[in-house]
Amino acid sequence: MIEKPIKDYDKEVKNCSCSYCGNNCDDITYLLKNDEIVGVRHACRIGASKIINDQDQRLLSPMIRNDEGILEETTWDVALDKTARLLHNSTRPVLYGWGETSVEAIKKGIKIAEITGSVIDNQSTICHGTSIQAFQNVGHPVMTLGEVKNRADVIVYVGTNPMDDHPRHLSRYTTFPEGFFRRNGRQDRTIITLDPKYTNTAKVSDKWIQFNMDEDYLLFNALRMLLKGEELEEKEVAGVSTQQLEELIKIMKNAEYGALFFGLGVSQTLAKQKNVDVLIQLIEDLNRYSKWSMLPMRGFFNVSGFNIALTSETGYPYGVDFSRGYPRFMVGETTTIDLLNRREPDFFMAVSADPGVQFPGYTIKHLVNIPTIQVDTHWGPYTELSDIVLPSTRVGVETEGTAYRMDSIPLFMKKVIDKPKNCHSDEWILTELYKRIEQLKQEDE
Amino acid sequence: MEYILKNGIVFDPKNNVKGEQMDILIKDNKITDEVSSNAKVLDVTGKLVMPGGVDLHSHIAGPKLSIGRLYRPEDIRRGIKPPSRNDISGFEAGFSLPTCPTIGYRYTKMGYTTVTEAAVPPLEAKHAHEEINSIPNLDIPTLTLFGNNWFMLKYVKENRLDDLKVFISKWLKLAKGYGVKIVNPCGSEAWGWGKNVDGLDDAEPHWEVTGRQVITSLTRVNEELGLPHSVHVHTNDLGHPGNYETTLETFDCVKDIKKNRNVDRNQIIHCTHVQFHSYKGTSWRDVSSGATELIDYINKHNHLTCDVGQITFDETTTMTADAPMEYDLFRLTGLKWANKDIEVETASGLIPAIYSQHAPVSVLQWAVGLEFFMGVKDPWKIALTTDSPNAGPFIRYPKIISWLMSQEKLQDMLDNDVHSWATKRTDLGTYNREYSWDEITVITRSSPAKILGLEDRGHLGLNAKADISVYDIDVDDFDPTLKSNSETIENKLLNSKYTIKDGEILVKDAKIVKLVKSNHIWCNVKGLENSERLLENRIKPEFNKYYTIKYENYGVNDHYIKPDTQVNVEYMGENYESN
Amino acid sequence: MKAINLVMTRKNSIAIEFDNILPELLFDKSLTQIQDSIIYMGNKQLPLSEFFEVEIEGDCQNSEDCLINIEGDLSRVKRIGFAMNSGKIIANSNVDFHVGALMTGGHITVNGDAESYAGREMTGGTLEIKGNVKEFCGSSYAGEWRGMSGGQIIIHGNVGKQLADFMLDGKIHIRGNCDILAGVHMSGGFIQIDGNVTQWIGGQMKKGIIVLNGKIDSMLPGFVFQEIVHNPLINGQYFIGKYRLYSGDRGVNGKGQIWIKE
Amino acid sequence: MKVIVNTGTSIIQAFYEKKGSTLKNEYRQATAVAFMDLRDMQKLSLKSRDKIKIKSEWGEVVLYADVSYDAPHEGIIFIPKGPWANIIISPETYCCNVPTYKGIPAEITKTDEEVLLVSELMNKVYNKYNLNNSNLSEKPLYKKKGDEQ
Repeated sequence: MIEKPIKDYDKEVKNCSCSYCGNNCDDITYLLKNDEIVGVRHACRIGASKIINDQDQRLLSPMIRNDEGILEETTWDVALDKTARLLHNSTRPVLYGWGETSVEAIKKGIKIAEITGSVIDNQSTICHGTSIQAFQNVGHPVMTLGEVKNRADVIVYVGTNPMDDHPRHLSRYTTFPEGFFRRNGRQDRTIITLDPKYTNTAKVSDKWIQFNMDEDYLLFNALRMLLKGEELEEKEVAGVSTQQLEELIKIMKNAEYGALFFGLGVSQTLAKQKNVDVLIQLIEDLNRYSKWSMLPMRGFFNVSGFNIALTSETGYPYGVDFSRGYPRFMVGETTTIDLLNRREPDFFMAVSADPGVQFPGYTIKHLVNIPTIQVDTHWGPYTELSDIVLPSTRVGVETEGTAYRMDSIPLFMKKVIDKPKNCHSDEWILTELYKRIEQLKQEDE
Repeated sequence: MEYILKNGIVFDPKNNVKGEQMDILIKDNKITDEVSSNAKVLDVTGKLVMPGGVDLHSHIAGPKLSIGRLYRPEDIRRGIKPPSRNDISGFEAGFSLPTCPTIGYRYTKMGYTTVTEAAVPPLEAKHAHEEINSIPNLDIPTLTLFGNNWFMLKYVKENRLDDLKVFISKWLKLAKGYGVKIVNPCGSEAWGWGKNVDGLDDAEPHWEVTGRQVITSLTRVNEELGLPHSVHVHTNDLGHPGNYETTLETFDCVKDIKKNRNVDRNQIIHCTHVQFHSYKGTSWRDVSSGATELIDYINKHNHLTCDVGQITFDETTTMTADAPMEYDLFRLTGLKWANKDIEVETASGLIPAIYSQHAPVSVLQWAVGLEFFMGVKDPWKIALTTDSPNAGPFIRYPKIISWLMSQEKLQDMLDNDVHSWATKRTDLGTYNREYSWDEITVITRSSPAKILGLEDRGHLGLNAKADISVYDIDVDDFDPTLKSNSETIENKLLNSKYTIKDGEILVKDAKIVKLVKSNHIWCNVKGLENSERLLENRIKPEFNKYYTIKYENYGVNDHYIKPDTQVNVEYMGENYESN
Repeated sequence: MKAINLVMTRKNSIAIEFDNILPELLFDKSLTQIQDSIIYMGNKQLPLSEFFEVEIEGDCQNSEDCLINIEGDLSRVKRIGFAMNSGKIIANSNVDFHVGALMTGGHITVNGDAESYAGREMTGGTLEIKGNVKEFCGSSYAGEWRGMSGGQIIIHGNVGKQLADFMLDGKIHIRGNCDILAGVHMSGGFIQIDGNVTQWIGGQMKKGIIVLNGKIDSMLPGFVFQEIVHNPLINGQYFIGKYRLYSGDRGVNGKGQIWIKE
Repeated sequence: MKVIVNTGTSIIQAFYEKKGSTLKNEYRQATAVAFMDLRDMQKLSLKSRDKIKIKSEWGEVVLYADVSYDAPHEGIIFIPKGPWANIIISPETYCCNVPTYKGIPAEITKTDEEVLLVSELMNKVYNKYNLNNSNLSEKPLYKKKGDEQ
């Protein structure tokens, strides 16, 4: 996996935005030869793999399953008409995905959900949805990443491993770079990782605190008490010695600017949103003594953009049910996994997302019984379960569009190379679908 | 398209029309004095006709709204209204935090055509403009936050006002902003360390710059550039008992700065939501109104204007770039707190607020706001706002108007509805003023348009923008001073008979009949392009070091602001009015 | 007394919503009007008669004297008694989401299990469930910090996670066991649990009372043991036996009480 | 042997997933792996890349076994998220919309069965189109337009 420096290129395009994770690094240089991307500078390994991707696995033409169950190439008109009819005739449709497309496409998707009475949901439903629930219940003290770079002297990572999942987080935003008030970069900062696992992030931290899995709620509760100056009777909480906790809270309390990042290790474990809930309250309390902010480590490059676009349009961040013509949001009821587990949906479309990679097997089993549509760029597990495949283009490479970073900073992503001939952007596909559904609705009246 | 708006009772204060029955002629998007025989007649005989409403300070787009909606689903639920069958608008959602389309629907139905988004951090300006694209039917200028920007602080500290001038000129272009907004200058930067500044002369600990320096420097630069709007200031110490002194000092600190010769407005500083800045006392226990002193100052001076930020007794959401104040509120109420610090530029905070007519502090705040309406003699110095949604959502403007027009209604509230602090701790009970329709037109149309420097609206003169609202009120047969009519006023003003914008009928008989894309209004200074390029080259290395996005990806691309109105300003060097 | 008897004739995997089937909406309606009541199924709206056979017995003058009796497999019927204010509903089966949520008065009996969200943000009335209940029973809806504020919930079986989030007032009686995070953010009201609790009861609790007659594995560190009381009088009621009183949660300077039977 | 399974992202799995190579062997090699405590491997006399069958309440799947350097906990194994891990994780959300990706009780045994490629796995487990597994491979299977009917 060691890549040699690329020398054979004829064009550089600078300041491109990466389309991998919620870091949305916007300092990427694409190296082109004959209008193909042959190299990438500044990106991490995963980012680079997304930008120079596997072309022999690309979805290149619309396809529909034939009688033998084999996908067969067809025309856009046939595939779009069929999709529109299926969606129009369904009672409990679910439109899922959206984490890896542009806000412009997402907005079209929301319009389709509205006119068809669908549920529209994104990857928050399997990742930080629980964090959003906690924000809704107790508060939302966040920052942009530059605040951390410029000010933070204490940085805490909880239940997240950015060294693997958001590879440039430490080097570009938090730990290593020089900041306005942290001229010596790494030396001016204390990095603490709380994780049951000895992760690669723990390995580069000043302190690793290992706690028992599924006891996050207990741990943060104890920390709040210590912050209040209360004493703990217990010698050990969640597998961590009280002394270690006292030291931790002392560091946090004395920080000039503290930043806490948390990941799925917090939002997906036993107490789910209540883990985040009490963690938020810890941060709120810390602001009495010092300055603290927090941020969830969002995964896909535009998962945050979906939440923002959906709140702008409907008021709710994810899992919005339009079945009555107006938005409803009910965690556990109008959210994708729950609906599929209950075997309710009678239509399922995934846009720029692969449920085959992301959903539990039990959940996926319902996709066997209902019409399934894939709108994506690459062949994947979900293609193997899709009745209709609509090949799309890559945002930030072949298509321009807006994305929001994990800290909600908007970025406009460039189009650098041409799309494969018979692929279309998500925005185009959804606009075409919308038109066809409108047509069907008019015919009904 | 041509229209004759026939026989309405017209209020056009700028052109001295005070309730005359007359026809308004519209050709395309302008008011005209001649139309062809093809013109369509809209019979509005006897009905109340005003220029389209202008809101000079509201929070309708951008990151604060997004955070608010994301973390207050209970507010979204409260404002849910299914789409109606005989209206082309869709569903509504949100009460104090309406969704983008809902904002457009509600303002249009109230007869408003121009609404200012009052606080946009340049780093997230794309977001604000993207949201504006989802709000239908309005003209929207955005004010760009500068009051805690590091480049600004540096230039002020080093007294490099020439650089500051070029910086503002360039940054308005990047953010596609209309004017300069200052929020708790230096205080929001101090919040980067969990601190605040105390008053106008308390220096920010790192930068060693004071609010006074920031406000005076930006006012000087604003006037040198000749921007259509003056600096728009949210003064230090918002919401703290005793803050009226800071407010008074702020009013006074710019009075010797000369106004640019080319601008239409009278003021060089606009102080926003003064209600929140007008408290005497040392704590919420001994707090009382400081409005009388401030009103007196406003009445005696012409270099400033204000809007009120009137409390409306609702459960709403406060949101401001004054983040340390929001944390104070969180300490006070314990309700869920949201905060967002934005690198190099600003901070912001949010918290739900419950203003109750039984709670002494809410009632004091309510009465202070009304004191300004009652006490400021010249309505051209004041504008009706609720700092929506901070003191109340904008859909309460009609309710406020019903209070202003009826002493009987107001007295009844003082006697029967509200806590006694309204009369014991403020001077509200000493006023005896009733607003006329003419004065209402001034504070909701003409004055905000003039303060903003948008000369083409807020009036119905020849060639004015054809933005007109008509309400189903028979002016000559309707007594707005009667308490029994106050609900009617509210209902009629909430649901216009016609809202016409750019010569197009958007609302007819309280139903939205047309949806158009909102217009982004921004300010483009011409004549400094070379200096801007030089400054840009100097700034870039620093920018790329301290921001976390590249300078090249910072500005708002043109496609985010379609359609737009570019207000061009020719830079002419120092060009001041003589005193 | 008027009884409206509904017998399910068609079951769907897509859940239906029963918002419109309330005593206060139907007590003065004729048979056909009731049959035509709108039921929501996904993005469709259908008359009640598509799913239920309707029969009326007796008559009444006001909704208090109206009983709605529902038979059949109701495990995909959501919002039974949602926001109900008076009268009586008996559901003779398992029921789906939101039974009795936002109710302000009246009486609901479920002769079976209930899905999540039973009795959420209730302000009055009685909700009695004979079987088990899933998550968020008696809790507040997303974002709302003012949870259940009145009425009572009686559960004969076990309850799932996050019982009575943000409870302000009212009474909840659980005869069975209770999963994690009961009474989190509670700031008033009374919860009695006769069975066992795994852990994390009363986290971030400010006020209110929880009585636990069964066992608990461990208490959160925020709760401090106060005293042992014999036959204590709690919330106007005597509890027989030796009870350990804890107070907390100290993390929020809370004054909540948790009584645990020895 | 009884174990607790955690799933999550791994950098190599993410690399091939984002690259769009999920049908290929390299994705299988990176993703269909149970990272185990060395002591647990010894108990089952497993060498790196030996195959194990893992079975939970929700299903069973064959994976490669490998040594973990991050989770030195006996009885706990880590599987990168993906189509293989999905089969055994719990769909239960407890009304919080997120399924249970971590802390799944399961049982592992050594096996000689093959670790399937994505296309084979999806067909075998879900069997939506009743295809013949021998036709499936690393290469997408589809009919081009104009191919003989």
